[in-house]
Amino acid sequence: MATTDLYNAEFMDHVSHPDYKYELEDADCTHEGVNPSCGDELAFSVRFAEDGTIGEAAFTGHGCAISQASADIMSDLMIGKTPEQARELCALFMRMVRGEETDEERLEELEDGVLLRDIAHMPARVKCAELAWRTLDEMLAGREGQEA
Amino acid sequence: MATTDLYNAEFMDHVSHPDYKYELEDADCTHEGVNPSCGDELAFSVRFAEDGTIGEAAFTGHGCAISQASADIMSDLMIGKTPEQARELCALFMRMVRGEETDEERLEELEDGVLLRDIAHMPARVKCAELAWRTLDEMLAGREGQEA
Amino acid sequence: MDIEKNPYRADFPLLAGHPDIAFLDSAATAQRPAAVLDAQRRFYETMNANPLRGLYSLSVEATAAIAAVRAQVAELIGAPDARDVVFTRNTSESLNLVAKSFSPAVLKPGDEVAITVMEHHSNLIPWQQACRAAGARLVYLYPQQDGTLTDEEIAAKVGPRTKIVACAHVSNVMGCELPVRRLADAVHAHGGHLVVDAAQSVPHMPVDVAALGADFLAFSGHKALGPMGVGVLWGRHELLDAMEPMLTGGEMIDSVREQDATWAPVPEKFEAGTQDAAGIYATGAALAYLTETVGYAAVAEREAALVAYAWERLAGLGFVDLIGPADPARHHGVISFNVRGVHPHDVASILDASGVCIRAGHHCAQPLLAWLGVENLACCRASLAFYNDKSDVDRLVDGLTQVWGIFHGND
Amino acid sequence: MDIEKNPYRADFPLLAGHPDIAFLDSAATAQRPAAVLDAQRRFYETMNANPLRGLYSLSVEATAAIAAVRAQVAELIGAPDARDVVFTRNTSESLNLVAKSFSPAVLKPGDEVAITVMEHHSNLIPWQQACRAAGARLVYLYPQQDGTLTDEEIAAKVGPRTKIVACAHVSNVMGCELPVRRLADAVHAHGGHLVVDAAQSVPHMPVDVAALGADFLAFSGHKALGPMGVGVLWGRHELLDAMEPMLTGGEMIDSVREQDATWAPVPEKFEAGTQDAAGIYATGAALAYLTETVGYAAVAEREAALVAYAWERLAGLGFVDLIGPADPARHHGVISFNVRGVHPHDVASILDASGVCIRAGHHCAQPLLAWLGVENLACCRASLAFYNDKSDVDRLVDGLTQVWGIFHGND
Ligand SMILES: Cc1ncc(COP(=O)(O)O)c(C=O)c1O
Ligand SMILES: Cc1ncc(COP(=O)(O)O)c(C=O)c1O
Repeated sequence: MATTDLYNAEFMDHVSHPDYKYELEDADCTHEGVNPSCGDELAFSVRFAEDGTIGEAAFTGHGCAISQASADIMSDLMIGKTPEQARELCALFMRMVRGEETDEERLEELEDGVLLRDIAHMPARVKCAELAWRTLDEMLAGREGQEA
Repeated sequence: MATTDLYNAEFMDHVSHPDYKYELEDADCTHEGVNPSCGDELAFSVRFAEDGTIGEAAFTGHGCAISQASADIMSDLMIGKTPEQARELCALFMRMVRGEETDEERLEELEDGVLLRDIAHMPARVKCAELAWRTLDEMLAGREGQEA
Repeated sequence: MDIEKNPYRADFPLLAGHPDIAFLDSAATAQRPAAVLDAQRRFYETMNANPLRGLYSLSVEATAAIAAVRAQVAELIGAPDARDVVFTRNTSESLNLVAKSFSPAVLKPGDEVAITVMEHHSNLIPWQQACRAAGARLVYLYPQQDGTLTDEEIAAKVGPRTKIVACAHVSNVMGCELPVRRLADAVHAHGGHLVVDAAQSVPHMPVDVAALGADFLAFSGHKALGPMGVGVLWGRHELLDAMEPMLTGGEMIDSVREQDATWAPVPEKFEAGTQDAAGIYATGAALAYLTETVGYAAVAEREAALVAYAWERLAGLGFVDLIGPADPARHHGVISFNVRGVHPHDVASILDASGVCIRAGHHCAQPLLAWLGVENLACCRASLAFYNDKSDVDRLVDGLTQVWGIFHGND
Repeated sequence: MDIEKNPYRADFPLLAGHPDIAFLDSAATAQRPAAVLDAQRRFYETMNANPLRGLYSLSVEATAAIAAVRAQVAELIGAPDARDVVFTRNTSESLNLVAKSFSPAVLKPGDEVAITVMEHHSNLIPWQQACRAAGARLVYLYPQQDGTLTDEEIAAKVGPRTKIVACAHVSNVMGCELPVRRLADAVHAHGGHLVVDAAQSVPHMPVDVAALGADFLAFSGHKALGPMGVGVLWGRHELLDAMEPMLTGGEMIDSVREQDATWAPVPEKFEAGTQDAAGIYATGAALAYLTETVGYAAVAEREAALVAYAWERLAGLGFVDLIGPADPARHHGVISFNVRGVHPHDVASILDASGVCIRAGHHCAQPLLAWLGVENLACCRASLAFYNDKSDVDRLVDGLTQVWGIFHGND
């Protein structure tokens, strides 16, 4: 079983010392996500750069290690990405944790996100891993809707 | 299995040629019994002799062979019995078909009633066999109540 | 189709272990192949845990096993989305759920629910109750004596006031298929909804919710080779989504506070408390055996041959009154009849003595038997499955001859 | 009591077949001894038929088998009459049945239902619903932090307006017994009724409805070594007799006409449709194993020793916060706790990797966890049964040490 592999030093570093867990003062967008059945709560904030890419990303909230590490990893990955690229990465991540995408090369795009690959064998934890990505994806989808 | 033994010539004679299935004109008491789940319906009538014993007994209605034969057998048995004796026989019969009484000697009191002894192995038919006896017992219990 | 040979009997432990039994009561509950009993046991031996809430592997496996059967059922009945398959205890509970949780939202005083007089009590009393609660009227469609529902009858009974039509796909007494599609079109034309009781069709024929035009569909696993204790309710997603749960408690919530609670999404919303996960898993094995190991084509061919043979032999006896369509091809496994002048309970008891198991009584269809004018509100029913063979029918016929002899031998 | 030895493990196929697993989630669902799995299979292999309506021997045997288990359950819980034992799917359905079919007759606007904040959602949401429907108030009894319900609290909350008190016999989170008898006396003094949720007590201790003063009592077979899919509701006869059925359909009627129906007597009135006869039969085998093969005395002694050992070891870890009574003797198999600073879901996932099965989450008791002020509204729960042994506890402790190491190893 791969569970203890999941909770390895690299992963735990995102939990214990998250780089992106703080209140983003001048956020352009903030969006909240919850997993009612787990009690996980997350608020994800983004500031866009002038070229429209994500300039800064941060989150607050509480939850299990998986949801926290996942949020930290995602924040790091998203900086410099256009909203379209970001949403594609969200989709890719969700396919990975549901076991629908296993192609190593494609998964490399997720950078540290692959630390959560074993979630595919832990269906009960998929929701925890997805929370941040689902929240970001909803935020960006909402923004597209507004602009259109 | 004893079922076909049950439907033997003696038993079938009570079904095909019942002696007591007729409308009793000058009845002292008539009481109706039904088995709602089977659709069996029976009306049992009694005329008392001057000494208080059952002088004449008859029934009408419809139902399965077991309920019909049982009514005919019971009618025959009851003639000349006091109400108390009749109720005791009803109780004995019900104990027999429920398998609670197996003592041959006691059961002999039921005369042709013992033809229905195998009902004890056919729990689904107990209600059919009991219908007449339950009806008579209720009638006599009601009469006691009135007199008291 | 060679109905002397029986390639299936050996798969069914009860039948294999009781060569003396002719089991002709599959419409009440089917026999189970060893594959189903093995699956049920395997669940308890290898993944026994309470599904849904556990985070450890056993529980996760149990959850995945149930999800797989949900998907399998969805595919079986042509449901577009496995989430809309709700597990219940039996058809009765499924139909109660619709009557209790869907009706209140659509039934107003003066509205009508239309059902056929051929319905099983489980697709009848819940509508009596729903109509009473809403002040609506329960309207009956009556077939011809052979079970046919005419277009005129449908047009006369399904109209603008009809909010719900509920009908059996196959009658458990008449044995015939009902014109579900025509009922669907009729009720949909007026903006109403169709509830299909597929308890007697799923064991015998492919069922497709889209082709039938069903808005809800119910069936029981135990009549389709599965274990007792598992039923299915499928419903159109937006209808299920808008419904309140019938039962509340563990596993069906999103969050609970002291004075209020919010519900989990469909289907969990309707599955309060610990489900029979092992039974659901074994139901998957049953449906796989039915549709893959045997296959509906073989089921239909074999059952048609058995029914045709039985029909001919019963009709030939001369003292048996057959009920339902005159054409045996219209009977899906079910043949109801009476032995002239003999109470069905006596028929069943005498047949039992020679190991022939049929059912006798009202078959949970008292209004139908009253309408048919059957004496004693009762009849006999022999119901066949693909695991029966010619010898079962022959033993039935011999038994009936014996019954006749006992009752009329000295006439 | 030698908890190193385990004379029971071999009786449980899942445990015997998985020496790598420490199963500590029996409060969710128990493991089943082979005797239970054998019984379930035996039913299908030797008397499989739809009970109640059949007249042939198989069906009669099935009916008799169910009647025997009804009598067995009545004896188990000290019920004076087996007829008052209703079979349901699970505790949740049993409690819904009381809330839906009994409440309407006794609850008027302004009346009160009192429950404890320790209730499982299945003994909580149905009362929210019943109160809403009746315009009644749902009142909570709050224990002390250790689970104790004081006489003052009972006197303050149970009064002349209280028509129903519903409470768990043993809490599935705190692990302690509730003062059921005192609650019975309090509510009876005002003419109200007591509903007991015995889901967590029947697996561990003798339960007697008269001694408890219960008017209704519910439990699940699957937590007491039985198969999933069978629950029990016992009620006082005159109360059951006066209640309307919750579900209607086949097998629960006396007679049905097109526009109305009359009900069969208790208990059939409450058992619509085909029941899980095989499951009920196997539940009989489970209760026989529990109370005769093992016996409540042995169960209690062994569980007490296991809990005491586990309590001491967990307390000794220094980073585990234990929930509920400080005295392990008051815990009936259940130990809830948190690892300081670690989310319970992570604890469960990491333990799972070494084959230790515990449960983490809200345990269907969100109001309790909110009231306890537990972070994330979640905790871990290890629940023990007599078939556990010292090694299971040791593995739990090793696993928790590993969890602590992962989360705080480099602090
Ligand atoms: C105290 C208590 N009540 C009720 C239940 C519900 O039992 P079931 O899921 O079998 O309906 C449980 C078990 O989860 C429980 O622990
Ligand atoms: C047509 C029909 N509907 C409903 C039912 C009820 O099924 P269950 O007893 O499994 O709820 C039956 C079977 O008895 C049936 O034949």
